[in-house]
Amino acid sequence: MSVVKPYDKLRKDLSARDRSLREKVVALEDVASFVRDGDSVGIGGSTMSRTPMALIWALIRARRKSLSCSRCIISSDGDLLFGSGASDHVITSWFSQGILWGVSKVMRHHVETGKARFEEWSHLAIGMRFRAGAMGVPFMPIRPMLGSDVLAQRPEAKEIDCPFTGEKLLLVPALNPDVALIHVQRCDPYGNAQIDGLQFMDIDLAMAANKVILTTERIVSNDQIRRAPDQTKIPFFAVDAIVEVPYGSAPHECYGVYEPMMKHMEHYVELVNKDPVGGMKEYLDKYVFAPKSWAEFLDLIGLEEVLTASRAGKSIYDA
Amino acid sequence: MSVVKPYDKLRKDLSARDRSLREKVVALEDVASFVRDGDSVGIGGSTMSRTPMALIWALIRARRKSLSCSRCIISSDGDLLFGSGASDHVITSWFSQGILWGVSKVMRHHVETGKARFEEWSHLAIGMRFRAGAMGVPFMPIRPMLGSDVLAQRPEAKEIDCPFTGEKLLLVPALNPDVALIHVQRCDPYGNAQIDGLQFMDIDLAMAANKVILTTERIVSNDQIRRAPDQTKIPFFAVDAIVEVPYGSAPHECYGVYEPMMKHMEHYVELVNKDPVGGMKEYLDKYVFAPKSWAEFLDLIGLEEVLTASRAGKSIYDA
Amino acid sequence: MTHKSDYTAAELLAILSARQLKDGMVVFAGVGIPLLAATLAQRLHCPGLTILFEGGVIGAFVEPGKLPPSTNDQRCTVRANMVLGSAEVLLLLQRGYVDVGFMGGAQIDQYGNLNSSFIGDPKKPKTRLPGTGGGNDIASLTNMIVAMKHEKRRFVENVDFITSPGWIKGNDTRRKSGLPAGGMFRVVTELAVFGFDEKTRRMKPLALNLGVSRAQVQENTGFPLEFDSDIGVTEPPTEQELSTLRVLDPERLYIA
Amino acid sequence: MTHKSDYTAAELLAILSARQLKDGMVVFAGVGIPLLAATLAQRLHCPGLTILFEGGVIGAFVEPGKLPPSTNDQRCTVRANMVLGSAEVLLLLQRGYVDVGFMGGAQIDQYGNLNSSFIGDPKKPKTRLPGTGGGNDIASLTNMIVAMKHEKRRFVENVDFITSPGWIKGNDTRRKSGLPAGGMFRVVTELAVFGFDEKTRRMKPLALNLGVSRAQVQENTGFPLEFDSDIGVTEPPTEQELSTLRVLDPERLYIA
Repeated sequence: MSVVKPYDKLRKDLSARDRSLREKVVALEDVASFVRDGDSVGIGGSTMSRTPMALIWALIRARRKSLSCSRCIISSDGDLLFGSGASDHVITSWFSQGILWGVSKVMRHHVETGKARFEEWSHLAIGMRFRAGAMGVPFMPIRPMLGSDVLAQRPEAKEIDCPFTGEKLLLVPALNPDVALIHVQRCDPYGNAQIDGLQFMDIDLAMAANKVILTTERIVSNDQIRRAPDQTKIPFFAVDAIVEVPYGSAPHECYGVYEPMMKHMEHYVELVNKDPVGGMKEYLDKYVFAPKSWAEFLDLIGLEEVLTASRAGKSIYDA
Repeated sequence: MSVVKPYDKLRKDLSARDRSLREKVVALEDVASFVRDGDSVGIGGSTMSRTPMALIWALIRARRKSLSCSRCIISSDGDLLFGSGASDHVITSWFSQGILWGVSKVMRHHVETGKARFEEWSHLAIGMRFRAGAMGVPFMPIRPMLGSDVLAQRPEAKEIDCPFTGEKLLLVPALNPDVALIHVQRCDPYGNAQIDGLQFMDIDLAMAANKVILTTERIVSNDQIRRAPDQTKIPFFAVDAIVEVPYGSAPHECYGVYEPMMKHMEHYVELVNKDPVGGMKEYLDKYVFAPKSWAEFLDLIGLEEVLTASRAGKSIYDA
Repeated sequence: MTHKSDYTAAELLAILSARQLKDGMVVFAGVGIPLLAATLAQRLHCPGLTILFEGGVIGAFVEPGKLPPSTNDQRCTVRANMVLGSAEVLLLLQRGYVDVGFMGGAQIDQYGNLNSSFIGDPKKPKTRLPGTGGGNDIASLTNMIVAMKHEKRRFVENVDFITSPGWIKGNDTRRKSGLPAGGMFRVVTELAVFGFDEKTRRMKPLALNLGVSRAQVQENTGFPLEFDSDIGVTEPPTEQELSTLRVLDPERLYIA
Repeated sequence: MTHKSDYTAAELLAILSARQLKDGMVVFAGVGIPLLAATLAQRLHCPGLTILFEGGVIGAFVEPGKLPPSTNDQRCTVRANMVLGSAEVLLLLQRGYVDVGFMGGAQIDQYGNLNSSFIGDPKKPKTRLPGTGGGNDIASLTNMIVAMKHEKRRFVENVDFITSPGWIKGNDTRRKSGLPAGGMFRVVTELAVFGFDEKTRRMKPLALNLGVSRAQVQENTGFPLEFDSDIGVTEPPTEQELSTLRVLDPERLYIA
């Protein structure tokens, strides 16, 4: 079976969405109702940057399972998704906790024991899969992956001879996730979202998905959005739910707002790499299931670390 | 012969360009030396917006000829290119002076007498041709044009059955112009360019072309660019020459700076539509060849009209 | 109640087309009557209408008396939610985010195909017209409403050249050409409002405008029309519709 | 003159790789030694070096003591000329705007192919590694410099898995695979600097580092090397190179 949604189905699914100008603000505990077990879930940001951590945290707390998750580069969020059982399939170009800590023992444990799949594509291939999905076409042509064993593992892609030049090319299939999870610096109650700095693949991901859940550092008025419409990166009609979650990427970073909370990250890595099962359970129990709210989770990270990360995050504008 | 540059050639041409960080500011009278007779020339902006008019004016004054010009939607700039003999081939989706004035008599005269070719593609097709060129791939897949007589006229495009879904799709060939002419609100002396408001297809065009000439309302410091790097739309290494030309889109508009100079446009349209040959000659003699400088041309448009257009242009930020 | 002499044909066109739009819709509007009618709808029954323009605009509110000379001008961006590239805004159609495409037309045929490219043989045209612009893209990718003047030379059996595809040759020829989504939905003229037969995809009058006879419609149409026996009559423009419209276009650029 | 005991292997790697870069170049740098070496070059002989990062950055100047933990972090954007999408920055490689791709490597073979995906059989791997990231894209699309530790288990005859292609199986196999542009250009290790034979595309020592013998290089390499009889010796790090490097990485994140 092709991994690509036929155009008829793609259009039918989209036309069934309520794309009207309406307020969509919900509470963090409500977002799990937008995601079903087994859904394909696209994750915004990259590595430790603008990761929609609060959304992933909320899905794990709601005991979602069998999610097929795609992200350009996945880090400790991928660990948590595998370790909690929320996901058993990750589509990405790179999967570890971060370059500083070597190979993730959590990823290794799940993949090497066959509990979960890590489906590898080149970074550009992931981008072009989202882009094809965003554009409403079944594929995009690229050149990377040709000649490599990365391609040998990916029967989903098709090698062709270019009908114009005769050159070899690779067609990568469109990826249209059921749901996209994206964290932004600000958006209005309708979902018009502005993203400062690094965009990663979030715009294509948002347009490709059949449902978009946004967390935002803050909700601003529609008037503020309309004052600088060329700063809007995701249009409201692509968005289905919005949650205002300050520090919604913690312990990862959010451009111009906070840097990663490295002490917490190091604590996390030490815990899970020592024991990818028991350490993970300990982390999840303490930091995901026990807190009553996201604010309580932040409190467990610790005020001092949150403030340090905030000061460093804003320093980007000093240089 | 395929209209698509083979990848080898595309890469070789690009690697021969000096992409180093260097100042590239030249005078308006020097830009013609960057364009050879017979070149394919991509034109930025759309219709009456951010048209690189000063550059076109300079090329006509330098008596360039046989240019093959592409633009998403072309208006009185297309008239001038045909009427002056600078171009005998226009690739676009729409060609007239502007919706207000019906069908351009200049375009009609040149096309209907066979003096020049107007090669029609859908608007999206033009965009995807530039995009393929910008991405370094030989084609992009689209759905429009299928089933229409626009496609029947375009053997350069190829209809295929999608290898993933079996659906009919159209592959439009990459367009990599020899030169792109683009007008922006500001850039630094290296060519890092910021474009406010409507972007049209200028980013793809710039990345697709083998040479980019920018005019800019003003040159700013590299420091200013580096303060907001997420506002840069064209990177310096894609740019080959820069001219500071305030009102460089006159009598067309430049977003946030001035609206079109409609009295001059009406004067122009009346002149050339009454007599597409004699009226054009009269216009060119008076407004293109006679002035000693772009400032003198602006003076012929008239200070009052320029000021009116400026006031209206800035009013976009009042609403 | 207004009378026929109270409004121009263009005003009637704008108002009848505005009524086709529903609140909350996402509509891609061409310049002229479509832009005007969509803006009118926004100020009457559709405050939450999202208007897209080809230049790269989502959700603008065009200012009264400041109608843009094209849909690529900065006036189209006033109080927009988003300004983006023009390829990007066209790709929204391909992806399926748009409910309705709304355009003017120069020549249309029985299957709703539009011609804005050539009069006469394309190889040696009598008249070279300006071409498709985004018309082909919009017509290929979404449900279309067309507002146009009703003249026999404009309503022809088969257009000289299919610039923007309607139902191509009727039945399932559009889908078979590779265009499974969208299609011509409504044609609004100063004489009547038309739809298309679900099966044959031929144009079909849905309602006559006030004071217009079937014969008059048929006389001005270059192909035979089938009128239902119980065909209705459109409501004439209201005072409120007319006055709002005239505020939007005080210079009567498009409603003369 | 410095002595071998004055610097670490990682410092030597960073400095020798920095010297491969020329002023005015456009270089796509991976995290770790490449990022550090490119930043070092910028502060020494290449003030006009343009560094690209995978996260979507053109022309940054990373701040001393504020090394980013990945090339997707905001620290990569400091004083950049442009910040753009990560697919966009990778497409610059495909279009051809980039002179050199500069990466670290975990395992390399005689043809410069890199493996960062699997140790053992990919179907039942002994170790699942983190994967390609942008490595495959960079290696497929531009001229590559790799900086890596020289160990026998890392310099193998054939990698278990080609994650990032070098010259594939040598000769013209890279071009025939659909990759006519770029290819492995230099490998820099703490023992030597390597190039690739113009025809066979096998790895070839170009210069030994100070105090390193041919035998030592061969011993640490899992495939036979051919040494030119007149093979040169690299200049050891200068005091200026070392002190500048240590200012950039005061916490010795990458140079320990």
